[in-house]
Amino acid sequence: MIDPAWVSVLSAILFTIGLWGAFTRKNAIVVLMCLELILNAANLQFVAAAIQHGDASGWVYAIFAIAIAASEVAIGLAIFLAMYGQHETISLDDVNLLKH
Amino acid sequence: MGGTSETISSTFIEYAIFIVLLPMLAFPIILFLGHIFNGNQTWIKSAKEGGLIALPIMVASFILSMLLITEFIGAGTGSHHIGNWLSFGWISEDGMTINEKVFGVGIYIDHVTVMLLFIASFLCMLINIFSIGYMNTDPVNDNRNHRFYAEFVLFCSGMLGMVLADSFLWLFIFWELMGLCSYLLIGFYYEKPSAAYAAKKAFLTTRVGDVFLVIGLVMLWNLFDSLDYAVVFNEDLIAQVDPGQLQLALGMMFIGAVGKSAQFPLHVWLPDAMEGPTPVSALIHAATMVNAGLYLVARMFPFFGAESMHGELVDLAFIIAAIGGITAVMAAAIAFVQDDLKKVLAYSTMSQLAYIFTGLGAALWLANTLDWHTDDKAHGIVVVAFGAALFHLFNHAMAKGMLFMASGSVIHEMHHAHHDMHHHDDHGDDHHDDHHDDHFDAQSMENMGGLASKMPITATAMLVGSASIMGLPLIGGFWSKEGIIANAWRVALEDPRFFLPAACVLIGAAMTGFYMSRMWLKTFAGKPKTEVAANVHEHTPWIPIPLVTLTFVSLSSVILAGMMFTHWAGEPNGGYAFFGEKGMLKGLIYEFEHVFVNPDAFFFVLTYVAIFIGAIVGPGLAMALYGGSLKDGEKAKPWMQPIINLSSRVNAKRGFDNSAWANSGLSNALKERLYFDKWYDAAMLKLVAGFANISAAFDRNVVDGTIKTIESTSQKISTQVRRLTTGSARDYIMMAALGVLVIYLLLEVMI
Amino acid sequence: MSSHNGFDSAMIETLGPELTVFVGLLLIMIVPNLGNGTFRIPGTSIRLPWLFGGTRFKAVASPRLPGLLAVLTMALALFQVVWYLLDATSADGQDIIAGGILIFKVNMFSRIFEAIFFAALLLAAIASLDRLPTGPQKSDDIDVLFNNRRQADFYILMLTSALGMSVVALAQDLFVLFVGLELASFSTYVLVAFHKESRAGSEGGAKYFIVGSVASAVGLYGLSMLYLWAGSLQFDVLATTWAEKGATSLSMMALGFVLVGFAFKISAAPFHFAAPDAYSGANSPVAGVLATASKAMGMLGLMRVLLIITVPEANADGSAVWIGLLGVLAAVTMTWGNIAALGSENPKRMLAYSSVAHAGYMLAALTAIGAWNWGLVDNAGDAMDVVVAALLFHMFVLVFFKLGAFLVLGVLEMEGGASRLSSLAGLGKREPLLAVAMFLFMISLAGVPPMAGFLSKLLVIMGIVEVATGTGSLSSIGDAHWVWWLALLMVINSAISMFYYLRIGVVMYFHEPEEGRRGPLASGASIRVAIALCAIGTVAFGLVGGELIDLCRDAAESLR
Amino acid sequence: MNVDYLSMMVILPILASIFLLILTSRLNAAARAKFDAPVRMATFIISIAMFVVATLMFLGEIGGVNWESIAFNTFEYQESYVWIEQLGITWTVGVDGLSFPMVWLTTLLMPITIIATWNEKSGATYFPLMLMLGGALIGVFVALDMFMFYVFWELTLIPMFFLILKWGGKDRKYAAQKFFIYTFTASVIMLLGLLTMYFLMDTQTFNMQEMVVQASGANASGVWLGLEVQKVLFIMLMLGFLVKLPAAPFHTWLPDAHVQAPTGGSMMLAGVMLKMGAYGMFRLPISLFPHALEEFRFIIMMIGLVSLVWGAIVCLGQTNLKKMVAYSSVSHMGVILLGIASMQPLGWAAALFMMFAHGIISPMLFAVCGAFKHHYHSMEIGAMRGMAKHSPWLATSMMFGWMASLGLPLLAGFVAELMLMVAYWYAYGWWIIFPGLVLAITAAYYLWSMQRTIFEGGEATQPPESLHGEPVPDIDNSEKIAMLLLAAFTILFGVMPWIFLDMMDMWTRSAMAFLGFGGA
Repeated sequence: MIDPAWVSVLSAILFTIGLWGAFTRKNAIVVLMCLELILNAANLQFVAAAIQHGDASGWVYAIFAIAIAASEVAIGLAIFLAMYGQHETISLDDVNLLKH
Repeated sequence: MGGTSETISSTFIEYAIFIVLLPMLAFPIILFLGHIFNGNQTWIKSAKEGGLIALPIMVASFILSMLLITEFIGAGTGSHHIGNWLSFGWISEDGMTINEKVFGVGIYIDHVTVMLLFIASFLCMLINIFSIGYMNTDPVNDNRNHRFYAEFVLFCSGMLGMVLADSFLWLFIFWELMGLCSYLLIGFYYEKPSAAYAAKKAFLTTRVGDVFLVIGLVMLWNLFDSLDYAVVFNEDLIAQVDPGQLQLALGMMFIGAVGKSAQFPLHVWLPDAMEGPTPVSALIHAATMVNAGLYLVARMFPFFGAESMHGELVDLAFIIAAIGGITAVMAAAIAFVQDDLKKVLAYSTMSQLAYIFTGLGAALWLANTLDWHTDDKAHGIVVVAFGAALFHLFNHAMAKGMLFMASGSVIHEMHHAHHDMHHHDDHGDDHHDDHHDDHFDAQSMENMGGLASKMPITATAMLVGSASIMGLPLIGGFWSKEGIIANAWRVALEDPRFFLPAACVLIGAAMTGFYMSRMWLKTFAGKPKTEVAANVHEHTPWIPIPLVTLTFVSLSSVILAGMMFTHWAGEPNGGYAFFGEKGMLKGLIYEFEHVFVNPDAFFFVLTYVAIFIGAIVGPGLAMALYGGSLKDGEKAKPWMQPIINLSSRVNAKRGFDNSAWANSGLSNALKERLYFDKWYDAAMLKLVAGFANISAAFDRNVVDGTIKTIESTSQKISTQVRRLTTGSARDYIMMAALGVLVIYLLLEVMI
Repeated sequence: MSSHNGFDSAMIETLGPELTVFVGLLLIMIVPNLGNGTFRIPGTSIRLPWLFGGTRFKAVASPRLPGLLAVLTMALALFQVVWYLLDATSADGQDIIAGGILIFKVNMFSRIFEAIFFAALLLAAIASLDRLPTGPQKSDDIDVLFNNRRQADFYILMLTSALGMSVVALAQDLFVLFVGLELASFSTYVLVAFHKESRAGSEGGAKYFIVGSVASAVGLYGLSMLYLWAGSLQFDVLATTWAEKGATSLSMMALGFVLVGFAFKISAAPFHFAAPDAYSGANSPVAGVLATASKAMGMLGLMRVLLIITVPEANADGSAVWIGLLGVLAAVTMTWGNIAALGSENPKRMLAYSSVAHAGYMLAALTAIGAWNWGLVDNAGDAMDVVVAALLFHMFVLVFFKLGAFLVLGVLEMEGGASRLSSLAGLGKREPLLAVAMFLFMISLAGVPPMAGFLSKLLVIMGIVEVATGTGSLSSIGDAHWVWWLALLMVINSAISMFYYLRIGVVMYFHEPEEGRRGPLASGASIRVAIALCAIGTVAFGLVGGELIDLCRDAAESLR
Repeated sequence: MNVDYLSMMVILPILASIFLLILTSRLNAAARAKFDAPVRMATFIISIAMFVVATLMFLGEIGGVNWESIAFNTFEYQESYVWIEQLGITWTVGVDGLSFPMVWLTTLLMPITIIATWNEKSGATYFPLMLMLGGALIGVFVALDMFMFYVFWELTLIPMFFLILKWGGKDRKYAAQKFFIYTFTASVIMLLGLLTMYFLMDTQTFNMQEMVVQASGANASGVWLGLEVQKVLFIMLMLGFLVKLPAAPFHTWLPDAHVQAPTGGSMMLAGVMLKMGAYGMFRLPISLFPHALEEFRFIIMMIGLVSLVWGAIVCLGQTNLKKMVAYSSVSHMGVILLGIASMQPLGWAAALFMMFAHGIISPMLFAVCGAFKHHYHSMEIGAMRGMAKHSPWLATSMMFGWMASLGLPLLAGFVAELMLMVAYWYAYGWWIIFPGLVLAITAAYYLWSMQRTIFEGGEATQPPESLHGEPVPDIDNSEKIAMLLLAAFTILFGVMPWIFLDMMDMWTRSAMAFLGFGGA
C-alpha cells in the first residue's frame, strides 16, 4: 500500500493550492471550491493518519468534516445568493461597500 | 565697650506695637466708611472724608512714639519679643540633626530707631494736617479722599513698623508695604495715563532692588540662621562669619536700599513719582519712605563696627559712598534745568539722600578700619561721622518735607487763582472737567514769580527750607552737611578711592546752592510771569500749621547741634546722655569751635571752601541769572525783602546771558534726564517684551505644537492603517494567509 | 469526579443548560406552526386534528412568540449555569464519556464561559424583541406569517449558536470543540447576513463567511496534522504526547494552523479584517454578540490549546514555546486596533477596531501565562491562576459594556442608521439616560475607574506584572521578564484609546443632532431594559467585583 | 458614637450629586430651569456643612486631634473597610499634616465657588457636578489605599470634563479632551508603576501606610529594590504627578483648560486639582523612594526652575487675562518642585504652604477673570480700562489678588516664597538668581496688566465693543462676597501662617527624619 507520508504530501499540496486559490480568485464560487480543497486536504490527512495510527476516530473525524463542508457550502451559497440579490455580482473584489 | 550695649527695661515698649497697629486698623475702617458714606455731606464737611479720622490716629501714634522716645533717647537699646511668626525644621550642616528655627516678631529700639521714629511719626502727623487743607479743598479729589486717607494711614503704619521692627525680615515686610502704598498713592489719579505709568515704574524699579534685598536677607539668614537684630548684631556670632560672604550679603541688601532711596542707577522712578498728590510727594517721596534705604544701610553699622570684621568691609563702604557721590552730582545737575517746581525738589531729594549715603559710607569705612572699640579718639570720630549722616537725614527730612508742602501750597494757590480767574462767572460741578481740559501748568516755575509778597508764610518756609538744604551757616543742614563733607575727605586722605565721592559732595554743595536759590528766586522773586501768578492769595486753611512748625524745627537745628545731636544719634552703644555731658551752652561752644576753628589745617580750609562755594558761589550765580525785584509797590516780609533786593542788584550788575549754555547739548541731555529713562524704557519694551512675545509664540507653536503634531500624525497614520481594510474579501484572505505564514515562521524560530 | 457513560438521568441533570437550549430550539421550530390542521384517515371522513398547518392559532401566530421563547430558554439556561457556579455543593467536574472517549467535561471553567455566552445572547435576544420584524411590512397575513418565520429563523440561529458555543465550552476533544465552533460560526455567519434586504448586511455576511471559513478550514487542516502527529485529538492525550515528544516541527506547524482558526474568532491582527465589515453590516445586537460571546469562544479555544495541550516546558527558561509568537501578535493587535479606531468615523467600525484592541490585551495576558513558570515566579501556579482569572473576568464584564455600547447604537439604528459618528449627535439632549449609559460604556472600555472595564484591565495588568516581576527583590527593571513591556504598551494603548472613546461623549453631548433627528428616540422598552442591565452590570462589577473575581479564580483553578 | 466623617465627606456629596442629576435628567429644559434655585441651595447647604465639619475637625471639636503633633505616616480619623478583599483592596481613609490642609481647603473653596458662580446658567446640572468634583477631590486627599486613591484620582476628571465641556468657552471641546487625555495618559503610566511596585513589596498591600513602612524598612536594610528599579518606578510615578502639577514641558494643557473652563471650574482646577499633583508626589514617590529622590533632586530642581521662569516669561507675552493667570499658576507650581528639590524641611514646608496659599489666591484670580469676562464679555487685557472708575469692587479685588499673587508680604503667598528662598539658597546657592528674576518678572506682568485695566481712561473710557454700548456694570453681590471671603483668608494666612504651617512643619520634619535625611 502507499506510504501515508505521500498522502500527507498530497494533502499538503492540496492545501497550498486551496489557500492560494482562495485569495487569488475573484469569483466567490471558485473561492468556495478552493475552500473545499482545503477541507478535503484535511480529510485526506485524517484518513491517512487514522490508517497510520490504526485508530478509528480518524474516520469519524473525516466523515464529520465532510458533513461540515457540505453545510458550509450550503450556507455559503445562500449568503452569496443574497449578496448577488443586492449587488448583482459575486466577484469578491467588486463587493466593497464597507471598507476603511 | 563692644557691641553689647546696656539694654534698659521699658514700660511703654509693650505698647509700642500699637504705634503700628492703630493706623493699620484705621485703613479698612476709613476705606469702608468712605465707601458707604461716599458723597454724604456730613462725611465731607465734618469728617473731611476721613481726614479727621486719620488725624487723631496719627496724633495718638505720635504721642506713643514720643513716650517711647523720651525713654530711650540717648539711653540705650531695648527690645520686646512679641512672638514667633514662623517656625520650621532645618537640617544642620553636618546633616545629622534637624533643629527648630524661627522667624520672630518684635520691637527693637536703639538710637537709630529713636531718630527715625521721631521723624516718621512727627511728619506723618504734620502732613496729615496739611493734606486736610490741601486735598479736601481741591474739587478734583471730591468723593475719593477717603481712598487717599486710607492709603495714607496704611503707609504710615508701614513706615513706623519698618522703623520699630526687630529683625531685617520685618523691616523688609513693612518696606514692601510702603512700596505698595507708594504705588497706590502715585496712581491716585488713576485716570491719568502718566500717573498709571509712573506708579508702575516706581513699583517695578523698587521691586528690582527688593529682589536683591531678599537675596541678601536670605544670604544673611544662612550666615546667622537668624535675621533678628539681637542675634545678627552679636559680636561673637559675627566673629564666626566669613567676611567675604557677609560683604556679599550686605552688598545685595544695599542694592535694595539703592532702589528704595532712588540712587543711581535705580533713580528713574522718583521724578515721575511726583504724579502723586503733593502731600504724598512730601511724605513718601521726600521725608520718610525714601529714607528707608538709608535706614537699612545705617542698620548695617554693627557689622562694620565689629572688631572681627576689621578692615574687611571697606570695599562695600566705598561702593556706598561712591554711589552716593555720583548720584549727588548727577541729580543736582539735572535739577539745574527743571522748570517744574516739584521736579526740582525731587532731584534735590535724590541729591541730598546721596549726601547721606556718602556720609554713611564714610562713617562705615571709619568704623570698619579704626579700632574705635578701644581708642577713645577714634571712637569719637566714628560716632561723629555716623551721627553727622543721621543728623543730615533728620535735617533733610524736616526741610524737604516742609519744602514740598510749601510747593504744594504754591501750586494749590496757583490752581485756585487760575480757577477763579477763568470761572468767576460759573460755579458748579464742572470743576471736575475743566481741571483736565485746560493746559495751564500750575507747577511750572515759568508761570510763577514774585509770589514772595503774596504768600509770606509759604515764601518764608521755602526760604528756610532751601537754606537748610543748601547748608547756609547755622541753619538746618549746615551742621550735618559740613560733617559729611569733612568725613568724606577724612577718609579720602586714608583711602585714595574716596577722592571721588569726596570731590562729588564738595562740588555738590555748590550745585545745591545754585539750584535751590534758582528755585526760590524763580518762584518768589522777580515780576509775576503770568497774570495768574499776579492774583495768587494765601487763604487755604490747615496748610500754614505744618509750614510754620517745620520752619521753626529747621531753624532750631543749631540748638540740636548744641545738644550734641551727632553724638547721641551716632553713639551706637547709647549711653550718651540726651543733653550731652556738657550741657547746652558748652555743647554749642564745642560745636562752634569744632566747625569754624578746626585745629587741623586741612579741615579748617575745607570748611571755609565748602561754606564759600555752597553759600556764596552757588546762590550768587543763581541771583545773577534769575534774580529780580518784585512788582512795583509790593513788598515782601522784612526778612525776605533784603534778599530780593540783593538778587536784583546782583542780577543787574553781574547779569550775563546764559542762553548759549542753556541751548547746549549738555543742558538738553540734562533736560532728558541724561537719557536714563529712555534707555530703560527701550530695554523694557524692545528686549524684555520682545523676548516675552517670542517665548509666548514658542510655547504656543513648539511646545504645544509638538503635542498637536503627534495628535494629527496619529490621525494620519490611522487613516493609512484603515486603508489596508480595502473592502475586498480577497485581500482579507491574503492577509490571513500571510498571517499564517508569519505564525508558521515565528513558531519555527521558537524551536 | 463523577462521570456519565451514555444517556442517563444524571447526565440530563448535568447537561441541564445545554438540553434546555436544545428543547427551546425544538419549541421555536414547532410552536409557531401549530394550527388547526387536521388529518383525514384515508377512506374515511374522520379528520384527526394534528395541529400542523391550517390556520394558526392566535396565540402562536404572534410574531413576538419566538423571541419570547428564545429569551425564556436563554434565561433558563443562564439561570442553571449561574446556579451551578454559585452552588458550592455541586461536585465540580463531571465527565461525559461517549464511545469510551471523553467528550465533555463540566466544570467551573466551562460553566463560566457558558455563563458569558448565555448572558450575551440573552441580552441580545431581549434587545432584538423590538427590532424585528424587519423587512417589508404589508399588513396581510402572508407577510405576518413571513415575518413570523423571520422571527423564528433569527432566534433559532441564536439558539444554535448558543448550543455551538456551549459545546466548545464543554468539549474535551479538540475535534468536538471544532465541530461546536463551526456550528456557532455558521449560525453567526447567517445572523450577520440576516438583514439580507440591505446591501451592507449581505456584503458583511459574505465577507465574514468567506474569511471565517478559510480560517476555520486552515484550522481544520491544522487539526488533521495534529492528529497525524499525536494519533488522537483528546486533550489529555495531546498534552501527554506534547510532554513526551516536545515541540517538533510538525507539531509546531499544526499548532500554528490551529491558532489561525481561533485567531480569526478573536479577530486578532492580521485576521481581523473582516470583523469591522461584519460589525457594520450586521445589526447591532448581533455585532455585539460577535464582539463578546464569539470572541470569548475564540479565547476559550486558544486557552484550551495553548494552556492544556502545550504545557509550557519547551523553552530553556521554562516559558512556553509560543510565547514569542503571542507576544508579537498581542503587540501588533492592540496597537493596530487602537490606531485604526482613532480616526474612524463610523461608530460601529470604531467599536469593532476597539474590540480588536481588546483582543490584543487578552493576547498579552495569554503571553504572560506563557511565562508563568520562568525563573522569577516562585509560586508559578498562582501566577497562572491570577492571569486566567483576570482574563475570565475581563471577558465576562466585557459582555456588559461592549454589548451595551452596541445596543445603544441599536436604538439609533431603529431610528434609521448608526453608521456615522454624527448619528450620535445630540443624544445627551434627546435621551439623557441613554447618553449617560453610552458614556459609562465608553469610559469603561477605556478603563476609567470605577467602571468594570477599569477593574478588568487592572486585573490583567496586575497579572502580567506579577508574572513579569515576580514577587521579591528586583535589581533592575531590565531583569524583569519582557512581558512587562507588554504591560507598558498596554497602558499606553489604553491612553491612546481615550481619544476616540471621549470623542463619542463629546459628540453625544455637544453636537447638534442631524437633520430630522430631533426629540426622543423611537420607543423600544425591551432594548432599553437590556441597556439598563448592561449599565448596571458595568458599574456594579466595577465597584464590587469581588465575588465575580472569586468565581473566576475557582474557574481558573479547575482549568489546571 | 463614632461617625466616620471623612468617608461621609467623600461619599455624601457624590451620592447627593448623582441623585440630583438623575432627579432632573428626565426633565425638559424649561422644567429643569425651575430646579436651578433649589438644587443650588441644596448643594450650597451640603458644602457649607462639609466646611463646618472640616473646621470643627481642625478646631479639635470633633475627635480632639492635636494637629501639631501628627508625625509622618501616622493618620487621624483613620477608618478602614474591606472593599474588594480578593485583591486586598480596602476603603481606608485618614488625614495627616500633609492632607488635612488640602481637605480643609477643598471644603472651603466649594461653598465659595458656588457663591462666586451663584447665577451660573443651567445650575441644576452645574452645581451637582461641582459637588461631585468636591467629593472626588476630598477622596483623593483622604485615600490611604492605593486603589482608592487612583479611583478618585480618575474620578475627578469626569465632572471637570463636563464642567469644561458644557459651560466652557468656544474651544471647550478641544480643551476638555486635551485636559482629560493628558491627565489620563500620565496616570495610566503611574498606575503601571504603582502595580509594579505593589508586587515588589515583601507583602503585597495597597495600603499606603504599610507600603511606606515596608519601603523604609527595606531601604534601611539595603535589600528590597535595586536603585535602578527605584529610579524607574520613581520616574513613572512622578510623571503622572508632574503632568497634573503641571510642570514644563507638560504644562500646555493648563492654559487651554483654564481659558475655556467656566469660572467655577477654573477656581477648583487651579485651587485644588493642581495640588493633587504635588500632594501625590509627597504621598507616594517621595515617601517611598527617598534614594531615587536624592538621585534626581537636581533634575527635579531644573524642571521646577524651567516651569518657574518659563511660565513667568510667557505670562509677560500674554494678551489674554485668563491665559496670563493660568501661566502664572504654572510658574507658581514650579516653586513647589524647587521646594522639594531643596531637601530641607523648610523647603518642603514651603512647598506645602505654597500648595495651600496658591489654593486660596488663585481661585481669587480666576474669580476676577471670570467676573471680567462675565461683565465685559472679553478677556483681552486693555479691552476695558479705568475699571477703578466704574467698577471699584472689581478693580480692588483684582489689585488685591494680583498683589497677593506677586508675593506681597502679609499675604499668604509671601510666606511660601520667603521660606523657599531661604531653603533654596542653602541648597543651590547662586541659582537663586532665577527665582529672584521671576519675582521681578511676575511683578512686571501683573503691574503691566493692571496699568491697562484698572488705571487709565476715567471718563475718557469707552466701554469695549463687546459691551454693545450697555452701561458698564460692577460685579454683583454674590461675586463681592466671594472676593471678600477669599481676600479675608488670604490676609488671615498671610498674617498668621502658623495656623496650618505648624502641622505642615511637623509633617515635613518627621518625614525628613523618617526618610533618613538629616538623621533622626
